[in-house]
Amino acid sequence: MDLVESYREELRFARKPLGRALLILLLVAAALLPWWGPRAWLTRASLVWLFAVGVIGQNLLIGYAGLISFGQAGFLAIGAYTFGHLRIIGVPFPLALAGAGGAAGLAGWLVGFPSLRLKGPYLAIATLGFGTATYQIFANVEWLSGGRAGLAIPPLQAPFGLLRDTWVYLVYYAIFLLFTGTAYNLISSYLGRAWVAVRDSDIAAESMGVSLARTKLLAFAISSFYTGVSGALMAQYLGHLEPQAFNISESMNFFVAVIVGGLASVEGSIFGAAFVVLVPALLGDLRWAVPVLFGSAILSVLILEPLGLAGLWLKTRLYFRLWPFR
Amino acid sequence: MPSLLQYALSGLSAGSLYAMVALGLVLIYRSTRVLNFAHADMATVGTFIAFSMIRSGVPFWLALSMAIVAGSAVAVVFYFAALVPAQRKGANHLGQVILTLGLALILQGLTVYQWGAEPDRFPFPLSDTAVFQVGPVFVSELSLGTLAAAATASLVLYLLTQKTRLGLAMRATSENLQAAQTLGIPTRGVLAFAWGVAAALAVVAGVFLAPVLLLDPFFMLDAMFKGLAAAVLGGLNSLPGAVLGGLLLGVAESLGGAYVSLEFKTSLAFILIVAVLLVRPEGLLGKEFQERV
Amino acid sequence: MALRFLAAGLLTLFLLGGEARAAPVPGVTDTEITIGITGPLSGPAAAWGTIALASEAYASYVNQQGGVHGRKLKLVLKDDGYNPGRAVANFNEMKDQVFAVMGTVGTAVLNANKDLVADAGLPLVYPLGNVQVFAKQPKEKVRTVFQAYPDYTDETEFLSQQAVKLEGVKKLGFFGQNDDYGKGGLEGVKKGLAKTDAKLVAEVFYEVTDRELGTQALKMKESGAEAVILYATATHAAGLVKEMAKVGYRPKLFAAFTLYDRDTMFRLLGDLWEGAYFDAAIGLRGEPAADKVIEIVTRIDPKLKGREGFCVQGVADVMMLVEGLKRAGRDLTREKFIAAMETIKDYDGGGLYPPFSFSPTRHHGLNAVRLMRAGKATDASVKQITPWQVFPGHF
Amino acid sequence: MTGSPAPAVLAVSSIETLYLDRIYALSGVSLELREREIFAVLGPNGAGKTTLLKTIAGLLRDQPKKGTIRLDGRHIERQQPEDVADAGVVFVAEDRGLFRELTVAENLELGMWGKPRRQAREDLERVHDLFPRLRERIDQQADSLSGGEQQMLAIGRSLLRRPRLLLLDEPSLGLTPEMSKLVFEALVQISQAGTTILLVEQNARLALRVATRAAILETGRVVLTGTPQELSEHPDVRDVYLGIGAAATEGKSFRLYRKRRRW
Amino acid sequence: MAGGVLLEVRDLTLRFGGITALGGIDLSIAEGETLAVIGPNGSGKTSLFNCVTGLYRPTSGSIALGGESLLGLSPDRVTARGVARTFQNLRLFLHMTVLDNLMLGRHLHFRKSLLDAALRLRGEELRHRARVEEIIEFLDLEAWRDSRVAGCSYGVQKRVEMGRALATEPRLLLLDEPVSGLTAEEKEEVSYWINEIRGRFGVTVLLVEHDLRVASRLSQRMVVLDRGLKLTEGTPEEVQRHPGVIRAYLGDQ
Repeated sequence: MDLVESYREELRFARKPLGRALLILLLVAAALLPWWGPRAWLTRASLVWLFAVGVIGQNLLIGYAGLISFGQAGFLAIGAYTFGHLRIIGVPFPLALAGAGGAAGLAGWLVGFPSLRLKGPYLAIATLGFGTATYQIFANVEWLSGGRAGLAIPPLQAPFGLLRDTWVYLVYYAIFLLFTGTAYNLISSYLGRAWVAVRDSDIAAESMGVSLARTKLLAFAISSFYTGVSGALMAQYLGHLEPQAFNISESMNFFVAVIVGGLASVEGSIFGAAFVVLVPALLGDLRWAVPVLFGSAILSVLILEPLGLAGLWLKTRLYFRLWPFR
Repeated sequence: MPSLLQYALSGLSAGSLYAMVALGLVLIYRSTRVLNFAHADMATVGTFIAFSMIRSGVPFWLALSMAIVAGSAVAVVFYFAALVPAQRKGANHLGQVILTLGLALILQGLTVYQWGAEPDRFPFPLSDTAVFQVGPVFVSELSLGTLAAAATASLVLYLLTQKTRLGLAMRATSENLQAAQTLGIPTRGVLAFAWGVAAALAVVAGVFLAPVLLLDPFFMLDAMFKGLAAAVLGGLNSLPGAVLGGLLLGVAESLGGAYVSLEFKTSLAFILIVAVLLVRPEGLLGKEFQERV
Repeated sequence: MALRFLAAGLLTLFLLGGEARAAPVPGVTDTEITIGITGPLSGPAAAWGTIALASEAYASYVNQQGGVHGRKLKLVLKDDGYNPGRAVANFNEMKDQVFAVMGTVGTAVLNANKDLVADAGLPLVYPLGNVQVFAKQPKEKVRTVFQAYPDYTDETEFLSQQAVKLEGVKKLGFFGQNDDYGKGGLEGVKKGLAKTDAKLVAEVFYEVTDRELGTQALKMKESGAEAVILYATATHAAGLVKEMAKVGYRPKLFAAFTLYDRDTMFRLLGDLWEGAYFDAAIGLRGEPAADKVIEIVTRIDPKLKGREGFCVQGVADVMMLVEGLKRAGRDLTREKFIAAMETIKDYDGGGLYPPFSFSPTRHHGLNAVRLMRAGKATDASVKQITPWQVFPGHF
Repeated sequence: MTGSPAPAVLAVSSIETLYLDRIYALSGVSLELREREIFAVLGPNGAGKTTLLKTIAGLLRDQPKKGTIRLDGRHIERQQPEDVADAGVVFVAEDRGLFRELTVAENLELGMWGKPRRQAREDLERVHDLFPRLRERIDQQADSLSGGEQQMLAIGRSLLRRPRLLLLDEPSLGLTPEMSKLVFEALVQISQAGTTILLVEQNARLALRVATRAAILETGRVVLTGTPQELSEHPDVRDVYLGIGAAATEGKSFRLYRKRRRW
Repeated sequence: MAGGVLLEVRDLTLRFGGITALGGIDLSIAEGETLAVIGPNGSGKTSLFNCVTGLYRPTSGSIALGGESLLGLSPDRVTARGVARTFQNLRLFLHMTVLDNLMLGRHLHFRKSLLDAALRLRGEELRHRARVEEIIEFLDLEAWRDSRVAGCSYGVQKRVEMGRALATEPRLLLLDEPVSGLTAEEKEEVSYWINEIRGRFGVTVLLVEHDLRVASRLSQRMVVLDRGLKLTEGTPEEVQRHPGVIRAYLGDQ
């Protein structure tokens, strides 16, 4: 039994000392992956981090605010291209990243307006339209997409004599931590509460003084900020941008990650991102079977555990907490 | 003017393809509130089965019937093996949608494994290139056939859902599952039937689309998204809406591509849809049940 | 507090002592040479995956013949689903574990990996994608790349001029994919027509995801083009031709080398394909050199039957690689391999492609097409119209 | 009370129903209903009354966790709702479970699912005689009916299944007093015609007026069973459910109740 | 009765298609008063609430709070003006804890700073937490503070709903059937609290109730609605003597 002595203490991030120690250990271990893990997997791990940022963003929208978007690829593209252009004119990495997030966030805020009127599948189609339109704009407007040759993005230079892979990993990991931490903070704030309220009963939320417009638009803006940053990281990762990289199947990947990981769960989003990145890679040698196994994995996860991987994780945690007595 | 007519007609023939896809999607949405992302892949599997049989000398109509049976079997198996257990575990609508996405991936993988990814031509009794010339306008045999097939499918579905006891049970089950259960209506069977019919519709759509779009494991993807958009445009729970939405979408796309911008024709169609939805959030003919305060 | 110190200590330790790297020659043992391929084995571009499968089959044929200098070829196939992001991860995993990478598919994949290839000193043999990706790189960054693909612009320049020359076309239409590939083609058409009195009357593009091409066909018809250049995948080109026929419009057809597979095109279009001109960059089924290798790979992997067009490409990749390995000798390193590749001169793979040559200043060893014309649908016959047109290499 | 007890139509014996595998909604409830009885279950909200009905109707998957439910001696616990319905149990939910988008006729038609045509037509006549209002509204959408008419439709529809046992959840909810009276009079007729009724009701006064026996359910347990007469005279029932006990003082002073243990 | 008119409703009419839900209702509440609106189901009580709180847009008529019109305001703006409500069939946020539900009632008064939220600066949170604790103590909810609302009993949920409305610090509190579905004992408790709210928080209460006994004991004045029209108005005693009321409403007794 742990006693909470003050309300301030209750608001802390990880309250129990043991939990905090384990968390730090895990975080440090992940940070040191370049020094103990197989080198070949480093880029794949970076891909997980950059995906996780986007999936968390998507989950804030679907899982917390209860709004659906099939247009994530559009925000991804806006983030990636903004980042690319900023980097090319010499803007430093962090600022370019913020610019990418900002541009995507602005787009998200605008796309949010239909969400004030549309629900469920109808909203999904409207956002799908946004994704398609964004794709077509980048595919057809040459000064945006860099024309035939595409947009080449200057690579990150590694300091302190680190290998570039290592440096990219560390930078991506740090950004991932920043955004994950922020997501935890947001969902435990007044805003997170308002999102859940709007999701559970928008009429009641409105009657309690929550502005639906403001809350939903913020959800879209923040979610697309995350997605935009994820797109920027993707751009840096690829070093080269072409509109084809942001088609509808990219949106679907995010969607699957959210559901497989678990709705309304930040840690679930991380599992989900790892799932969509790592499972196809692990199954890589099976070739034709990749989609089949990927699909079966989705089916079995959902049939066995509708709360997604996060639900599985929760059960495991519960099991170990009660372990000697069970 | 003749070219406007020709564009409109070309749009109608594309629209009737979208309408066929939309009908199946609407049927499933109406009865289970699930958007079926595996629709295209069920259609693809069925079409390939028909294709293989025709290739090995089976007459067209027999092959089509067998493919419909096979497609329905896939859907019914999926309903009992995946959806029912997931519902038992308390999966929400979104989870069920993702289940269909999982099925889509599995079917896609199996199709590529079995038939390869290279395109092929689908033998069809109606020719796509034999054309009738009416004044300045050309119509192909197949376009007429597709229009007729879409009209027939929607009529049959309309009669099924509005005029038969089974259709009544389908509507009842979709509206209030628990009440239907307590009245002794075999809801599992009814829903499985709905999935089967939707899959049959998907296969028919696939077989009509294949000669136009050429057959490969991904030939339905675009049509699937357009069909989905058409269904939403018409109202996701309205069968006539699906047909109307499909035709409108096809014509809008064609005219937009012809007179505004070919590069942005899909975007133009979506802008139209969003505009319609902002005025009528449940689609043109849709009617979502209102929540009461 | 203590934890923090510990972490800091560990970090310094790792920074000083870590990052050890080993492996004398990646992917080479006494008995094996490991070669990597990343390609679209799944997803909508999976048809291209056949190339990798054919390469695999031909490699096992090479092994049946005793391998190269006593070593067997071992091909590692990785799926990227045509997605450059996944290809980057695949390249990263392979770069220290395989000797060389070959036969990748897609310009985007090349663009995303070009720096990685240069930095890792990883030999990249016969990648299938736009030549300009490497042509625009500084010389020292393409040292390990050996390409033999035709340049899109050179090809369409030739193709459009042939249209004017052979058929007296005055109005030409262009149908292309809305990306680097199609736009590269368009550039060449414009260049080619500038030297003639014919005009380009239509530029019609499609998205890869489009399947319904009625509007495109009507646009083309309205322009009144007498001939259409097809710069598209087989599916889209066939779709357009069918839709054009549907509105009673049958212009002359001039197709890119990606449509060279006579079986596919006749299968998709039947008699609509009769009389179409098309480029070919390597041997076709029906020619002795091609028939020979097709027989070999379909015997090893029967699933490849019916996909002969891509098989030839897959074999061509392996042949080029094996020629380099043979010349490098038993004592194999990447440097030696690169040096050996640069000595290849006038090699024609037993007639599978025109003679090509690499040198320290020329890594785009082959840039050639020839014009063919489709004959009757009943026997899928074709005939050669022009001899090989060899353009200068781009890097 | 009758001299020789008729055989039990429904025998519920010590059932336990759990929510989320750990919260007890019913802990050891036993009931016995005899032929043509109207049995009323009273109790506060959250006591488990609706859960009891749903458990019997098979609507809660894999529930009850323990205990047995028998209809005419046949076990019906832990079965599919369709099978329970086939066995002769019909449940009319608190929301009445109408298909609001369908017409009255279509709703009734669905009640005859799987029944022989002839028999169904006779039954339909009988339902129309019992609730003449339904005949007037036959082609209207169920959604457009008033609350009372909806309740009549729900009960009428369930009668077409010729139920052995009718489960009613809050039939008077949202009905005007006149309507409630009409509905409850119909219930008496139905039971006299041979159907046993298990009734959950908030309005204790109304329920006790028509019931042959009644039970009080609190926090998942039956705390009192008896005839309406016995219950009406029980001081706690008078106090809490009928609001006519000593505690329900008139005037404008309020007492804040502290929980006390009763029964 | 203390104070001037707080809520003034004039000639309020609401039509859906051809159905008239409210036909020209007039009513006014003085500051500090408790007014009960009674009537059978479908008489337009809840429609009246929905019009006042901005969920429905009335066809015609006026609604003013303290002299300022509420017409055309969205529900959250109406709440910001000082009108809070409960719902007849409880609309709690079932996946949140009791505490979070009440904190959401404070949403209106939060100084909303995204930066604070993102950086986990929780000064505001603590400040409002103090106010919420007062309500928790008042409504005896200590034991359920951290329970999910979905798992609480109906009686507790009713209290949370009331507490949440109270947390918005309303000038006017609209209670939609606060005692429906409760036992006689719980009814007494809730009645006690409603009475206390007026005393302790100085809130004016507008009450919709089915239960005539509770309504007449809680309110100073009553308005009777029947099929969207005002049947009568007056003190509880006057209303109970009105023949129309006896016929339409008390037919049972």
